[in-house]
Amino acid sequence: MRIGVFICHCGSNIAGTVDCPKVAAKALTYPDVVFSTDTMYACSEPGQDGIIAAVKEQQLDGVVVASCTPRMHEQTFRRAVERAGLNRYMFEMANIREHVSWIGKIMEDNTIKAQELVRMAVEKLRRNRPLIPKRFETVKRVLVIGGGVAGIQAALDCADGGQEVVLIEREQSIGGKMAKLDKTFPTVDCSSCVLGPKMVDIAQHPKITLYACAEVESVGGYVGNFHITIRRKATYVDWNVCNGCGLCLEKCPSHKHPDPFNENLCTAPSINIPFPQAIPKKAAINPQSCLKLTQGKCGICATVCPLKCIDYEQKDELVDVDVGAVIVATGYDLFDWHKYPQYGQGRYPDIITSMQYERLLSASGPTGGQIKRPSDGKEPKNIVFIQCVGSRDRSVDRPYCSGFCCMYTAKQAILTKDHLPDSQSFVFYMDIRSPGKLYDEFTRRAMEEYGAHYVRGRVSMIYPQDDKLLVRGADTLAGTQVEVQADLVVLAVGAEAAAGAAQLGEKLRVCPDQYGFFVESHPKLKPVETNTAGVYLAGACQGPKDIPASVSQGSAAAAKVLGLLSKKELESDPAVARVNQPRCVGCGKCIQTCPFGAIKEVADRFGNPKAEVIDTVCQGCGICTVTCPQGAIQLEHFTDNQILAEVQALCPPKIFANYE
Amino acid sequence: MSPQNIRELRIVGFLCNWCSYGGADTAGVGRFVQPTDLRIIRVPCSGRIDPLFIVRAFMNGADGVLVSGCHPRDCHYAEGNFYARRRLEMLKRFLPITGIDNRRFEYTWVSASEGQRWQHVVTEFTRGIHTLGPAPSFNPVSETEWNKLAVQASEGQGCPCHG
Amino acid sequence: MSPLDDLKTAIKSRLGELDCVIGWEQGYDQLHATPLFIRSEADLDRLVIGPLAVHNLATYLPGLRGKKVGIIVKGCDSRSVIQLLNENLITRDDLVVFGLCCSGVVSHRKIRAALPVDPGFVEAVDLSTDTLSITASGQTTILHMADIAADKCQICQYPNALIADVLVGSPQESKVLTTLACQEEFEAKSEAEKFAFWQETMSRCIRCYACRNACPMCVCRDFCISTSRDPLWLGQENTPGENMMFQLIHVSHLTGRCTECGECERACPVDIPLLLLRRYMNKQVQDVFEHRAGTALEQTPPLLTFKVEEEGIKERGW
Amino acid sequence: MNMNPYLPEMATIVETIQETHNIKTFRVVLNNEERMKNFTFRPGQVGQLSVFGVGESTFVINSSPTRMEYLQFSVMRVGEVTSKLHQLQPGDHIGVRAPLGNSFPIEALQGKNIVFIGGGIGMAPLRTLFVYMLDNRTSYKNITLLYGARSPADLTYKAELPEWISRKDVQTVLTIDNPAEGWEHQVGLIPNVLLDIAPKPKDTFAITCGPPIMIKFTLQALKKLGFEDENIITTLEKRMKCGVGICGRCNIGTKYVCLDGPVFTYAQLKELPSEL
Amino acid sequence: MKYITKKNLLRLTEELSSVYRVLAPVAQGGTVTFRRFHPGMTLDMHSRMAAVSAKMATLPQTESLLLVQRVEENKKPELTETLPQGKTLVMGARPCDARGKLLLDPVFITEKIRDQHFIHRRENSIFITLACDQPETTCFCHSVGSGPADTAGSDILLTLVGEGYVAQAISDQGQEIVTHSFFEDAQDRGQQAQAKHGHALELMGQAHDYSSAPAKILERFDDMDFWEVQSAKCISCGACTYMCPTCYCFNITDNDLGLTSQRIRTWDNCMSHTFTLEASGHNPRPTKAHRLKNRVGHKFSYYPDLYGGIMACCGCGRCIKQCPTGVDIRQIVNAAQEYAQ
Repeated sequence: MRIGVFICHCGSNIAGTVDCPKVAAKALTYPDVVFSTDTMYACSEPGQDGIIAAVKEQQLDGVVVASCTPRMHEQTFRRAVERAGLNRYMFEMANIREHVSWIGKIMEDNTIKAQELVRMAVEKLRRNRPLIPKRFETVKRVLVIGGGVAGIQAALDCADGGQEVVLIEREQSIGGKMAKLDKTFPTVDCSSCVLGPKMVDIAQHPKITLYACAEVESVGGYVGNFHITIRRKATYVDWNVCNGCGLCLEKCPSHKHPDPFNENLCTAPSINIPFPQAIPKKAAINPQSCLKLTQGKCGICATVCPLKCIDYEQKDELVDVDVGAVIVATGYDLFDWHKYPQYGQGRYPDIITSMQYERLLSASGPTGGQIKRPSDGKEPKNIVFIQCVGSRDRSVDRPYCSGFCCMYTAKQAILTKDHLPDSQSFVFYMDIRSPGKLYDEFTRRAMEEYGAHYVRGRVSMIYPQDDKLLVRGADTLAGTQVEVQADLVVLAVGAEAAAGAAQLGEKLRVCPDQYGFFVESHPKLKPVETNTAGVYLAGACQGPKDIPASVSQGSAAAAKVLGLLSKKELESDPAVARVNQPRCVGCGKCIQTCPFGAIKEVADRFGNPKAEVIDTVCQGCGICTVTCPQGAIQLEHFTDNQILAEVQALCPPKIFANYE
Repeated sequence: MSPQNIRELRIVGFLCNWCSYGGADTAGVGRFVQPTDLRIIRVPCSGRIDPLFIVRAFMNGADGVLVSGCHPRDCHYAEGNFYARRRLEMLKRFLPITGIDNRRFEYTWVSASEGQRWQHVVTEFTRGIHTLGPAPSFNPVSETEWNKLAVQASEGQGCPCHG
Repeated sequence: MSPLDDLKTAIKSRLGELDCVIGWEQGYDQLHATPLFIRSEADLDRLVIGPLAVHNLATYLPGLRGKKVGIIVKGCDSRSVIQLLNENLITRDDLVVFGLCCSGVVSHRKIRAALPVDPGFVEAVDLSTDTLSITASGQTTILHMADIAADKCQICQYPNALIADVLVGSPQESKVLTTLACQEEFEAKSEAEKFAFWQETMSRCIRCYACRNACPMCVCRDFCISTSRDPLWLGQENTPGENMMFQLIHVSHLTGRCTECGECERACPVDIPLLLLRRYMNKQVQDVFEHRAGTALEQTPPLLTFKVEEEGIKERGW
Repeated sequence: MNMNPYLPEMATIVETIQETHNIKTFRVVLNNEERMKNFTFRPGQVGQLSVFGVGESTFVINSSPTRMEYLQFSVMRVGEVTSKLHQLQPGDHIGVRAPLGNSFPIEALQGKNIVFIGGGIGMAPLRTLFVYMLDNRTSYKNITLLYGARSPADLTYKAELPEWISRKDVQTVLTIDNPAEGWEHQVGLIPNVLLDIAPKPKDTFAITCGPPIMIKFTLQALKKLGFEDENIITTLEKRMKCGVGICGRCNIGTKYVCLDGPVFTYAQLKELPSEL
Repeated sequence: MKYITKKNLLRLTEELSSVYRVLAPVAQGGTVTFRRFHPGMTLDMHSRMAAVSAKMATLPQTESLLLVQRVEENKKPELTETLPQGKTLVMGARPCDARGKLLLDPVFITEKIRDQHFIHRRENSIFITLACDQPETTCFCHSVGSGPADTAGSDILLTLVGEGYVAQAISDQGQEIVTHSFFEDAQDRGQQAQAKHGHALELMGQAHDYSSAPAKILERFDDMDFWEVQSAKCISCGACTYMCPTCYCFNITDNDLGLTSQRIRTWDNCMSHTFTLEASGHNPRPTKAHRLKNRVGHKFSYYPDLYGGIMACCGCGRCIKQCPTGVDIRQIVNAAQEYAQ
């Protein structure tokens, strides 16, 4: 075997604390290494060309690159060696940047460590063998989970791209958070006017199947061939028949349940259509409050329904769909501000969230667009907005910035002035974060044209004084205490991971980050991919985002899916488990432990039971390899011998000249 | 193999690709300075880590072995770390009977975002191994040690059940 | 009728449908039994049971897969049969189990230690209920069964076959659950002492793999990773380190599967106390998973399954 | 030989030929020029090739003693050593222990008709004798070569086949199991083609090597054609380690393939216990 | 004839251990094995026959055949022959051990092949043998041409008389050793020793006649039913072969240590499936019946056929005594000899 070794300086990122030429010189003494050099940027075009040239000139049949983490550039270099005519698995990487040069200060130690990591990679490579991927067909259908604006955009783009789409939404209507908004920043155009047509497109698109009141029950299969089971929750209304006439809503005698669409500012009937523009526009019964379902009496809706589509006996229904790709667009939840003691924890009705305020502003909201404070219905005069409620605050484990609160607060201050010209808005803020197109101009308008009074500082206390709320805080710019007598306090609550994201993540094998948002494959280069092939992210489920960003990501995810499904066949990763049949005793332990059902029992030509791996289902975790006591099932590219060679390179056994 | 740096001990790490290897990368990206003793072997999943790899490392003279995978429930392969936890726990508990100090072996969970946690784990573990010092070699390393072993053996300070 | 006669009658009635029935007969001297493969009624005459019938015959079962066989098992042996069934390594339908109610077997090592001369010189053996009288080199020694019983018998929890198509003899009582003094004594040693002990002990191992091949749960047998090149886990050189590595492979592969029948230790021609390792591992399995291999059908070996929340495993914080 | 029988000589690969998808031919020369110059062997003898760190494996020397620029071995990739061998390139070093074992009875064959019947990789041991006879053509009477493989792609020594076919002083018959596009030679299983050619048994030795199933039916065909057991010669393959008749692997009863073989007449084989 | 007290024998052993690599029976953990002896250790010559034979004196369980080191500059592998060094002395071998050693000679040293490693050890080893007082139930050395006081292969034969040993020098090297001042004249103890020898042989009873075994075993070669019955209780381990003084089958493996690799020779076990397993997966001895046939056949048929009728067995009985399942090679050979259609 002829191995070439390339030690990357990564500018000074590596060379600053690792003696790269020395590492390269040492590598030349390793077994089977016939060529070794150091290079400024191995990943750059000249760097890759150098590798390709060396492969050809030196007739290399294996390449080791010592540079950054393989999680960054393994694919890059694999493609490079492939261009040079080698199999992509005849390549190994030694991570001497993230694991060496960036974490160790002493050049000598780093250099030795780099040498050993290269040695390890060489020993692994010596035991590699070319692996050829298998090809398989894909299902031309996409599942989009979540019908917020990101999911809507992704679904429409996929459908317009010619793929069938199944869109599922947990709530009764698609639209998500955006449907609740009055206006959007920085254009101050009507949210439902922007979103509404898109929602209608979803309903009307021939390639889109929409399931509202539905959730993912289970996920099987793999990229190109996922098997999804969807749970359609009982709505007690036959949606095939219901035409959304709304008669039942009017007649429903049970009206006491808070209306979640209106952020619990008012109540809703027990059979309801959440808002006039709802898609699908179908009624559904809330089983918690319906008198018929809770107490067994009433049944008025069934009587009044002209289409007789009420069905109190309806059960959840499971629907199976096969899809080739999945887009996760499950959005976010708003931070629960009750965690803060200083905001009264719900004792004062006139402290509301920004989303509740949106509903007060909205013409289709509970007040018909009149700003009335919840306690007494009076129009407020002094309105205090408090930013960063549940953002940038370690004390509540939300150290991140939710990104959009500065902007919507500015928007709400502007709208307040529009609605109530005599009002005065106060905004308590930490910093103004407005780095978008026309965003900073917008916040300035709020201050300068609409006279919102911005106070840089945090609010320490709110307590009632007569029928007002006394808001006490600091003005850190002036260095003084500030007190404002507010009629209404609006908390600009931040975003947090959606409830249920963790469970969905488990099913889809997408990891949540420490705050519960889904982790993308690479923060810069693969922002919509996940570590599970065929599963993509769109919108705020990946991290807080405003509307334009969510829509962009929806389109980006759709583009990824369209790219994936545009191929007639996909290649399976050949780094999967392989059974050495003569060694297999057919005990089935591997079958028992495989999380993917990727191993089946077959009979050999003598009728003995043997294990066999289904290549396309195997994900390459290697649980089976450890389970098999006789080492008969080996994970390709991570075989026992390959890993043992690495162990041995690090912990070399002693040679005895004499064993007696 | 280069002569071993005296200041360093031989510590082998087995890290799953998706979480802990990423966590170690994150620590690198964050320039979180760590002791340099540890050498990391990348495996796809902690479920790929055969406890015998660790035993092999010890028998070949490793002073410490550190395993890290995704936090329970966060396994990229759904269940790998659950199996790993059982296997590794049994190894950890078993080691004392062999005379290998089981403080030389640890397993833990570090996610791809937990760069600081990784720095902490590496620093603490390395410190622990340095406290324990170099591991004894199972095979006698010199003629004198072979002799000592033979004499010891004949004195039969053997098993309590067999005299 | 004695249990032996009962047993012979039972076997006789089933022999026709079976390839063979595995039992014991007298071996090369009166002190030693040896496995007997009963294929005819004539063979049946040679059948013996009792404290000298030490072998766990379940070891033979995986190798006889596909044949219909009968097997005589003691309580401890029956655990191996159950474990093999649980691991799908043998087929219940192909098996007829003749279970014994066992009052314990001897340890040949203890006999050797107790006799004034090597038992290789044995001339006559006389067996009574609780004594064994051995004449060797002209000297007769009377040994009490309690003193020469195998370690496993002194703490036996399962004297009666747990699985049997035919159970003979009168059921015996389980011993009080306790640990062996020698085990405790060894475990109490310091790490350095234990390390040194294994170093010196493994230096006399000849890696003949008798421990492995005698083990009823070592079913890889011909494809054991200790003699393969792919995977290459073990060098062939006979050093204490590689010998120990082999034992650790053995223990590791038996985690949660070992039925503690003691065949490994009994088979060892150089008397390595292998059960020190096995018992300790089994104790850990018991502590963490509350699992004892081969005590019930339909058990899953603990390493082939998991719980999301492991009550038995305490996560160490950092 | 009064030297250490386990000590290989260092040799360098000078050329490799990828014969089929899993057969590769290696041409090697001993590093010690003197030794290479004085190296002698008889057709049929084998050599142990070492890939250091991996192990040794036995292969017949399939070059002819009449052409000593290099020693040639053809290796089918089946196990650890052969896989590593396949990774080697010209310039790489291996160890060679050769010659080992017995050889074809070239003296007894003089003045006789010879029929070679080779299948697949079994052509390797025949090649050495075949080339040897071509180089000493006058010492032998009619020479027939019947060489078959599963498909044209599975034929080894493709570079030499045209020359063999074109030679007037030997009859070369090639066959493949199933018809293939562009194939101009025979189609059919070797034993059947052999019966078609029907060589006369008188004064004729049949020399055959190939996969066991082919050997079995070829022997039947030869018997049908009237060949005597003593006039049928074949070579055996066994797992060998020491190559010098000690380690205890390759014996069939009292015969050690590495020492008493690999060349046996059918008559000798019949004497041996059946443990192949 | 000389005489040496037990105490002096220990002192002699200690002294010899500075010149020789001394292998001596040592008790450890309830067993007795031959081990490298160092001053400070105690001998256990009598309690029982050592579990493992003294075979390792001439054929160690592991020995380095060669080292291959890659030179850094040109990467050319360079071979180093690792021939054994020094001299070995076996103290307290039994006559069967000494005879076992002799049986390897015609295999390792032939006209064509001379195994240098073996020859070096063979020429540089001394056996001080202890005559047996009494046979164990598994002993049958007298049936294979040896006996409890066989001197073949020994340099000195010791016989326990009183609190010491009568020492009979057999070879020149033995003669040289008994000139040491630890030895005194045996006087009439010589006769006592002779008497003991006779008595021990008497105790062994009638010898079995194995002369028909080679032919009879070969007759059974293709009778797999016979071998399956005979091998039924065998568990295919290597205890018998590794204990045996005359089993010499070995394996050669390479250890790849990167820049260096080592080729070692280790005892191998013909009862193991992997012994004859070929890379293709084919195995000419696929079952334990095939393998036991080869083992028994080798000792009682092939070897005697090749080497003038001598059985490749010294009758020590270790394979019987140490077999985990009590497989008795005597019974198997008998069965073949007495086989009736």
